[in-house]
Amino acid sequence: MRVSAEDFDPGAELARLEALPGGAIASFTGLVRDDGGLTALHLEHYPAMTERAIADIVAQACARWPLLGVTVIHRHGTLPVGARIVFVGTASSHRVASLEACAFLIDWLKVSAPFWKQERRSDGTRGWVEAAGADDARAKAWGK
Amino acid sequence: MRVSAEDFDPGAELARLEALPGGAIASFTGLVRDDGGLTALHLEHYPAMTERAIADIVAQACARWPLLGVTVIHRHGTLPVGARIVFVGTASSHRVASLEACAFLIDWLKVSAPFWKQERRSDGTRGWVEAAGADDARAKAWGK
Amino acid sequence: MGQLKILYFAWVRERIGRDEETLPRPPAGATVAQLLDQLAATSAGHAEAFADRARLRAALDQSFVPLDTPVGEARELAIFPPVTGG
Amino acid sequence: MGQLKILYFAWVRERIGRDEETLPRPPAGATVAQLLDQLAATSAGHAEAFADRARLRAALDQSFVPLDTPVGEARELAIFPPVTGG
Repeated sequence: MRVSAEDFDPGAELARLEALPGGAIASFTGLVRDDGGLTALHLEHYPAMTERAIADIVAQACARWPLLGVTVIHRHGTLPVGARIVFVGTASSHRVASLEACAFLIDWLKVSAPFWKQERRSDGTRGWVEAAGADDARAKAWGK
Repeated sequence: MRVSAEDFDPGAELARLEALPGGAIASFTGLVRDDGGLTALHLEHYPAMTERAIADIVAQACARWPLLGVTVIHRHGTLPVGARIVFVGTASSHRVASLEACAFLIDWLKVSAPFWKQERRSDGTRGWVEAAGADDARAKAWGK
Repeated sequence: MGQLKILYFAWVRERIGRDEETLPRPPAGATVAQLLDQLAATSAGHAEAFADRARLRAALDQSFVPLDTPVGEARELAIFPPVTGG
Repeated sequence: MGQLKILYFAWVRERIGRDEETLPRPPAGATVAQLLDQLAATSAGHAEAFADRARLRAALDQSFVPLDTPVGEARELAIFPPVTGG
């Protein structure tokens, strides 16, 4: 688990998970998407809470699925269009466990990791991204 | 989409999907798992049908989710413990679409791609892997 | 008329001892299951491979079909166990 | 007694014009919402930031809490909009 301004290498992260004995690796990578006019996202976070929140989410996933390895990387700072923001990787002996845990982790990161995205647009404007109700609903669908 | 005896590089496959404008990349990699005594899996397939079956599964996924890119790689031949067998990668503008399509594709590959696994064990025995009813049930749960 | 190529995979192939054979196309209306009955009489290997139909799957011209499907104009029939790829 | 550190993030921080401030710990039983009422009286920025409580979230000692939670013995309170990471 890492929270960092630095970029990361998804291939190297997958290789680390593949080296575990599980045999089933799922991953999700989120990048800054060009929605027309966006130049960068600035990610602010609450450092003292972030590590705790992510460790808590990972512990929930490990309690729920038989995981052999979990990698969560979340960047902060100013990230241009096309930059990687977040990576979740899971390793298990069971295909379904790795897939479900990966989806669970990214859904929960969306609603319970203390990050806030600000859009920086080519016309010079800045605006905080509003939380999507759909993310909340999807995270709640996992139950507790 | 590739069916090949050759190994592949999941990092390079992810990089190709990241270069698309979507921003949400999901992947699944399946490896030969050491279950104690296994030395290799031998994968037999029905070449004339494999390409058609995988193209059909990919078309179904593209009809169902707004995907910008899909990569499916399935190896055949004799693969030692730890070797990669299968890779599914999906790129979309939507996190949920990439995650769901990735899970759908690997679930359907399990039940509708014409591959058969034979276990080769350290005591010299060989045995064909029996299909798991759970895989059928999971693929059916996606509906048609 | 014409020919029907039959392919076998995995333990079906092993029990029969060959990976393909060619037959004259069966009469109109004949199903895959009826063809299996006919083939089961040709050798002990065929009989053993086709003994438990619940463990067999079929494809006509590279598409999965139930065993009670008529062979019709198909040129290629494949008989195999449930798939275990992925 | 003791002190309570208050942290602000995203547009809450921008409207208030600072990222943290320190207050004496409020009386026993006082809730986060009551503390926000008190802070809203201290500046126009606070008043604007706290005007729509439905758009605010809070954490006490780095754990999310509803706004009607008593501050209790917590040492750090954070006020921010709903998170948008991932």
